[in-house]
Amino acid sequence: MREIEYRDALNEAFDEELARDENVVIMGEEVAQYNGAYKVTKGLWEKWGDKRVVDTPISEAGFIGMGIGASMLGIRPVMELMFWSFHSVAFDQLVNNAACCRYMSGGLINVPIVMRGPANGGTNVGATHSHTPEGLFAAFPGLKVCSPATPADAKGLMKTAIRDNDPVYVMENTTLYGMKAHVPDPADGDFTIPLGKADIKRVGSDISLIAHGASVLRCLEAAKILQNEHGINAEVVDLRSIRPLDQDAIIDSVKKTNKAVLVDESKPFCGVSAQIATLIQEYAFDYLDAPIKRVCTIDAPAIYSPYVEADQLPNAARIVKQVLTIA
Amino acid sequence: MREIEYRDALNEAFDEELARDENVVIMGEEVAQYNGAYKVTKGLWEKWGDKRVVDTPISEAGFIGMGIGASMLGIRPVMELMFWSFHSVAFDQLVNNAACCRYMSGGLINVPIVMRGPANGGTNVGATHSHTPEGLFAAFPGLKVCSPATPADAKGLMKTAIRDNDPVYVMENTTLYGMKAHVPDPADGDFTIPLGKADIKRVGSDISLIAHGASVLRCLEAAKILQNEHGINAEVVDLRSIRPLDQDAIIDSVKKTNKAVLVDESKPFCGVSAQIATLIQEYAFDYLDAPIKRVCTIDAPAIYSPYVEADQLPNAARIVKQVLTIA
Amino acid sequence: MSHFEINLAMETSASPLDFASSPINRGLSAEQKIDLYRQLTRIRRFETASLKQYNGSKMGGFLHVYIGQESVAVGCASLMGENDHMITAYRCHAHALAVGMSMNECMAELFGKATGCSKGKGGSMHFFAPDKNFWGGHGIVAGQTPLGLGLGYGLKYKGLKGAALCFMGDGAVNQGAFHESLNIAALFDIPIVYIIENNGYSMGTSQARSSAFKDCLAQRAEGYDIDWDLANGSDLYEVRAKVNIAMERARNESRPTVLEIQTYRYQGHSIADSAHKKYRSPEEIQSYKDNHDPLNLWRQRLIKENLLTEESAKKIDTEGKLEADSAVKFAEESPAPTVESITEDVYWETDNTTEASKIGRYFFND
Amino acid sequence: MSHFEINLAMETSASPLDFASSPINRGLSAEQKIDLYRQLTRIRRFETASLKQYNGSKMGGFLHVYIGQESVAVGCASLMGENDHMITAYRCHAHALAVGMSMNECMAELFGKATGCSKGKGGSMHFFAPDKNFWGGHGIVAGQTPLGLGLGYGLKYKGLKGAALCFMGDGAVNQGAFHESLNIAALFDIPIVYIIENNGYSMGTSQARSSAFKDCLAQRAEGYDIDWDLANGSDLYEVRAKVNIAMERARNESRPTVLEIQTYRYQGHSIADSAHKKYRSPEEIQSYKDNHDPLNLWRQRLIKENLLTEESAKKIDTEGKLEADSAVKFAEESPAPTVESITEDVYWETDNTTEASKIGRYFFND
Ligand SMILES: Cc1ncc(C[n+]2csc(CCOP(=O)(O)OP(=O)(O)O)c2C)c(N)n1
Ligand SMILES: Cc1ncc(C[n+]2csc(CCOP(=O)(O)OP(=O)(O)O)c2C)c(N)n1
Ligand SMILES: [Mg+2]
Ligand SMILES: [Mg+2]
Repeated sequence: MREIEYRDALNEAFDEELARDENVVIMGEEVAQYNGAYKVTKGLWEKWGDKRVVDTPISEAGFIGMGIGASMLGIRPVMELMFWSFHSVAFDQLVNNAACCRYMSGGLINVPIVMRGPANGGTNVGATHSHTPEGLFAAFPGLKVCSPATPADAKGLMKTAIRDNDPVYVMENTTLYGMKAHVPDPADGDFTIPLGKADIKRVGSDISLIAHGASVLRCLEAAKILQNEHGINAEVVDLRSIRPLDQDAIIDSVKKTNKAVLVDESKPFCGVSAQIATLIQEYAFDYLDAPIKRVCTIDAPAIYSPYVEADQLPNAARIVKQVLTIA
Repeated sequence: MREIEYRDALNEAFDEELARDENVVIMGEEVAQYNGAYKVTKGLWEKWGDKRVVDTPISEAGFIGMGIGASMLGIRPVMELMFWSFHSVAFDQLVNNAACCRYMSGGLINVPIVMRGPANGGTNVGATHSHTPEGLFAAFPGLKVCSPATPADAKGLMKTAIRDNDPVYVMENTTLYGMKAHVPDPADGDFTIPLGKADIKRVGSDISLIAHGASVLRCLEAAKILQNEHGINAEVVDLRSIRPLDQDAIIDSVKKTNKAVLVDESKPFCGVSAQIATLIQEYAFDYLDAPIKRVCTIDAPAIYSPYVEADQLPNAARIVKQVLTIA
Repeated sequence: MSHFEINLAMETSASPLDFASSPINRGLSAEQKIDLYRQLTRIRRFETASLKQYNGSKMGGFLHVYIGQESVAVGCASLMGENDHMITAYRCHAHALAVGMSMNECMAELFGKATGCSKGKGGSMHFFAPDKNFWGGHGIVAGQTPLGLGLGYGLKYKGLKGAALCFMGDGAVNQGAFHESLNIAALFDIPIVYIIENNGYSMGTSQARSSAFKDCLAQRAEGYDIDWDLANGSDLYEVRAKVNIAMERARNESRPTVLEIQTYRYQGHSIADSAHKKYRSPEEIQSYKDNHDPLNLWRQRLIKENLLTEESAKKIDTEGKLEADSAVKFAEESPAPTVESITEDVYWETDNTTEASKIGRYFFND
Repeated sequence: MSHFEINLAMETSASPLDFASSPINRGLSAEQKIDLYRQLTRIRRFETASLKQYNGSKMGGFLHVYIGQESVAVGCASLMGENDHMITAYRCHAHALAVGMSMNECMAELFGKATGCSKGKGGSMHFFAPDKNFWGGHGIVAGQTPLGLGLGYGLKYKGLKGAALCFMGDGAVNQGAFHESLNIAALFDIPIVYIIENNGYSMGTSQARSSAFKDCLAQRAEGYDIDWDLANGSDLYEVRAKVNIAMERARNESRPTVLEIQTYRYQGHSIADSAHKKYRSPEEIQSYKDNHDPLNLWRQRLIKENLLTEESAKKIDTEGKLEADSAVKFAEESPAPTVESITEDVYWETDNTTEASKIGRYFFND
C-alpha cells in the first residue's frame, strides 16, 4: 500500500488535472518558483511552466477576481490563498462575484474555480492567520465547501473540485500537510471522491462524533480513549464536504447512537456545528436521548501562545469530557 | 405620545451623542452634504459642520480602517456603510483590525467604533445588495452586533452602541426607516437600551416565535393570524441584540411554551437561527415538545424580481405554515 | 473648473486634432455612421421609457439611467470584434443595448419578468449576454474591475487576439480592487482597456471631493507604467479614435490602457436621487445639454456630412421610441418568475441535474 | 539592476548630498549619535538571539527578523516626539525596541509567556505599546495602512501637531487598502508618512516580479498628488534627513508623504524560508553585507567622527548581547498564560466587568 503525504496527495491531484485539462491553471502567491509557502505545489512550475503555474502579487482581490473572470471564459483556475485567512481582503470577489454571478445572470454564467489553501489553527500564528471560514462560506448559496482530513480525501476531493462546474472552496490544513497515509496508486485508475459524501471513519454504536478537517483526527483519538477507558463505542462521522452536505449520513448515525457530540474547529457562534445541531434536532428529534453537545474552539480570537493554543482548539481531552456529560 | 420615524430616531441618537461627546464623529459615503443615501443623517452636517460629519470617498476598507485607527486614539467614529452589504470590500478591517486588535495587544487597545447601515432584503436590489450579515459578524469574538426592529429600539440601542467601548455593528433596515412609532421624548431624560437584552414584543403561551430585525414584525403579523384563525397564542421574542445575546429570555420563553419557531432573514446555513436552535436544544432539551423549526430566507442569492422577492423572505404566511407543522 | 474644461485645456495645449479623419473613423460607411446614430437614440429612448415606467412603479430597486453618456457605450461597442469582451458596473443598460441585446429582454428584466435577460433575477444592475461577449452589469463599485482583468487573461491564455473593455465610474477609481487590477494588468501584460466614464459625480459627490489626483484620474496609470489618455466623450469620433488605439494596443501588444472619458449624466445618480439639482446647479446641467450632448452633436455632424437630415434623424428617433414602447408592452405582458425558480440558477450542477447534484444536500430550506 | 543601483543612479543625477550636515543631523549630540549606534546593535542582538531561540524551538509560529534593515526603524524612531505615532507590519521587533519597549517584554512575547508585551496573545507579529505611541505589529499585508491613516486622522481631529509613521514592505504596495489610504490621505490632508521598507523581495518574489512601476514604487504617490521621495537606507543620516522632511510636512502642513527606503534583509522572509539563497544569490547577500550594512556604516561614520573607537563600539555591542541574553532568561523563567486567560482581552466591557458586561451572554463555550 502506497503511503504519501497530504501535501503530495494534493500535488498529485494538481499534476493529474493539469495533464487532463489544458484549461487548468494553478495560481497564487509563491506557488510557482517558490514551490508554495507550504510546498504543496512543489515541482509543478518546473514541470508545467509559466503558463500553467503562475505566481501572483500580494493582491488577493485582484488575482482571485481575475480568476473568476477568466473562468467565465472557460479557464479553470485553481487558486491558492497562502492562508484561507486572507479571504478577508478578497471577500467581495469570493462571496459576490464567485457565488452570485451565475444567479444574477439567470444561469448564463458559471464560475468553475477552485479556491484552496490551509484553514486551521494550531500553528501559533495568531488571530489573523487562524480563521476557519468553512461555515462562513458554506452559508452562501452558490458556493461549495469541503475540508479533507486525510491524504486520500485531499486528493480525491481536490480532483472532483477541479472538475466541478461551480466554485469549490477547499479548506486544507497546515497541521495535516505532513500526514502520511494510503492514497491509491494513479496506476490503478482515476481516483476521485464526490462532494457531498461523508465518510464513517470509525463505526460505533454508543455516540456519534461528527466532525470535519483535523477535528476528525481529534475525534479518532478521543474514540480510542472512550473505548479503552470508558467502554464507550463512538462512531466518527467525517463530513468531508460541508456544502453539499451528507445529511443522511449524519441523521442515520444519530438514529443509531441516539447521542451526538459535534466537534468543530470553528468558533461556536454560528459555526458549522450549529448548523449540524439544528439539522439533527429537526430530523432526529425523537431519537435523541440527550442534548447535542459541541466541542468548538474556545470563543476568543486565536491565541498565539504555544503553551495554550492546543487548549483553545478541540482536542481529545475536551471531546472525552463533553462526551461523558451525556454518555 | 410622541411618534417618530425609525430614521429620525436614529438621527436623534446621533444628534444627542454628537452633543454629548466631542469625540463622536459621523462618517461615511454621502452622510454629510447629501444627508445620507436614506436621509438617516439629515441635517447633521448643516448643524455640526465638516469636522463632526464627514463625507468619504467610495473606499470602505480605507475609511473604516481609518476610523478603527482613530478610535485607538480615543475618537469615536460612527461609520455608515451605505448598505451593510458593502462589508465585503472592507471585511479585513471589520473582522481582523476591529475584532482582534484588542486581543492581539493583550488588552492594551480598545476599538470604540460603531459600524452601521441597513442590512436587509425586500427592496429588490438583488444579490449583492441584500446581505444580512448579523450572524456572520456575531461569529467573531470581539465584535458586538445588534438589530433594532422599532424606532425606540433603534434610538436606544444606537446610543448605547456609541457609548460602548468595544466595536458595535448596528444592522438597520431600509424597509423600517419610514416606520413611525413611539420614542420617548428627549425632554424626559436620556433614553438608552442595553445590548444583550431581548424584548418580549408579544406575550404568549403556546409557542415562541424568536426573531430579530424586520422579522420581528413578520412574527407579530403571524401571531395575529395564529390567534385569530387558529387559536394559537404565540409569544414573540425580539432578540434585539445578537451578541451579547439574551439567552435567558430565549430559554425562559421556550420553557413556558415548549415549542419554538425561529424566524430569521439570514440564509438558513449557519444563520443566527442555527445558533439559537443549538442553544435551545441544549438548554431546554427536556422542555421541547417538538423539533425547533425555522423560517429563513429561501436558500439562494437574493432574487431581484419584485414579484417574488417577498416570497423568498420570511413572511407571515410562511411563519404560520411552519408553526402549524408543530403546534 | 469643470472636468470638461480641464480636458479642453489639455487638448488645446497639443495641436487640435480632427478625430473624424482618424483611420478607424475614415473607414466608416454612411450606413455605419447612421447606425451609430440609431444606437444613440435607441439607448436614450430605452432609458427614457424605463424612467417613465419606474416612476409608474412597474419596477423595484434602483434604476441608474445613462442619458447623456450614450456616446461612450456606443462608441466602444462599435469597435468590438469577435474576440473583444465587455464588462461594466450597474449603469449597464446602454452597454447591453450597444452590444446587441434586445430592448425586450432588457425591459423585461427591469420589470422583473421571467423573460428578462437574467430571468428577473438580476434587475437593472445585472444585464448579461455572454453570447455577445457582454459580462454584466455589476453592483459593487469596482467589483467588476478584476473580472475584466480575467476576461483579458482568458483571451491571452487562449492565444486569441482581442481586448477586454472594462468600464467604471469616476467614483470607482478609489476602490482597492481597481488598483490591484492595474498592477496585475501591467505586470502580466493583460490586453485590457479600463474606461473611466467620468461624469463628474459619484452620487452626490463631485470628482474633486472624492479623488485626489494631479491632472486627471487616468494619470494614476503612470504609477504602474500603464499608457493612459483622456477623451472628450461628447464627440463620438474622438471616443472611437482613442478607444481604438487602446484596443489595438491590447490586441497587438497585449498591453493595458487606462482611458478616461469625460461625460455627463443628466438625471440623478438613480431615480431616487431627487436632490441632484442641489449638488450641481441647473445651469451646469443645462450647459452640458446645450454644448456637449452626444446625440445632438452626432446628429449635427451627420447632417453636416449630408448623411442625415433633420427629418431622417427624427424618423430614426421615432423608431427608437416605438421599439421602446413595444418593449414595455412585451415586459408588461410577460410572466413573472415562479417561486420555485428562486432556487434555480444557483449551481450549474443542480441546474443540469448531473450525477454530482444527486449527492448530498445543496439547499437548506426547511 | 538591483534596487540600490536604481536609487544610486537617481541620486547622482542630482548634486551629491551630504546628509550629515542636514539640520536635523547637525543638531545631534555625541551621546545621541552613540545612542543611535546602541539602538542598532541592540536590535541586531535581539534578532540574533530570537533567531537562535526559535531554532531551539522556544517559540511557535513565524519569526520575521529585521537584520539588515535596522537603520530604518532606528532612524525613524529617533525623530519621534510626543505627538508622533508609529505602526507597522509583522516584521515589527525593531520598531518596538526602537520606540523604547524592553527586550524582556518582547522576548517573553516571542516565547508566548504571560509577561510578554501582549501577554503571549500576539506573538512575533503583534507587539504593541500604546504608551509609547506604538500601535503594532500587524499580520495582514497592508492591513495596517488604513489604521495608520486613522492615527493621523486622530491627531488632526484633536488639533495636535504630530505625524503618523506607517511602515510597510515593497510587496504590500499592491494591496487595495494601501491605495484607498493614499487617496484619503491626500484628500483629507492627513499628517501621515508612509514608509515603504523596500528590501527588494516579498517572500521569494523580487520587486520586479511583484510590482509594475515606472522609476520606483513611491512614485505611485504622484497619481494622488502626494509628495514622495526615495532614500538610501544604509545611511542613517539620509534616513533621518528624509524622514524628517516628511514628518515636518505632516506636522506643519498636515500633508502626507510616501517615502521609499531602500534596504535589505539578510535572513529569509521568515525562519521557515530556508530557500532564500535560491531566489537571490549568495553573492547578492554578501555584497549588501559588505557594502550596505547599516551597522558597519554607522560605526565607521562615528569612528571617523571620533565619537567611537573599535573598542568602545565593541563594548556597546557586547552590552546589547548581554541584554538579549538576559531577556532570553527572563522569557524562559516567565509563566505561561493560563487557559482561563484565553477569553480575557476580547471585550473591554467584560474585562472591566462593567454593568454592560453583565447583560446577555458574551461567550458561547459550552
Ligand atoms: C463598494 C460599494 N460602495 C458603495 C456603493 C454604493 N454606490 C453605488 S454607485 C455609487 C457611486 C458611484 O459613482 P461613479 O463610480 O462615479 O459611477 P456613476 O454612478 O457616476 O456612473 C455608490 C457610492 C456600491 N454599490 N458599492
Ligand atoms: C493579505 C496577505 N496576503 C499574504 C500574506 C502572506 N505574506 C506575509 S508577508 C508576505 C510578503 C510581504 O513582503 P513585503 O511587503 O515586501 O515585506 P517584507 O516581508 O519584505 O518585510 C506575504 C506574502 C499576508 N500576511 N497577508
Ligand atoms: Mg460618476
Ligand atoms: Mg519586502
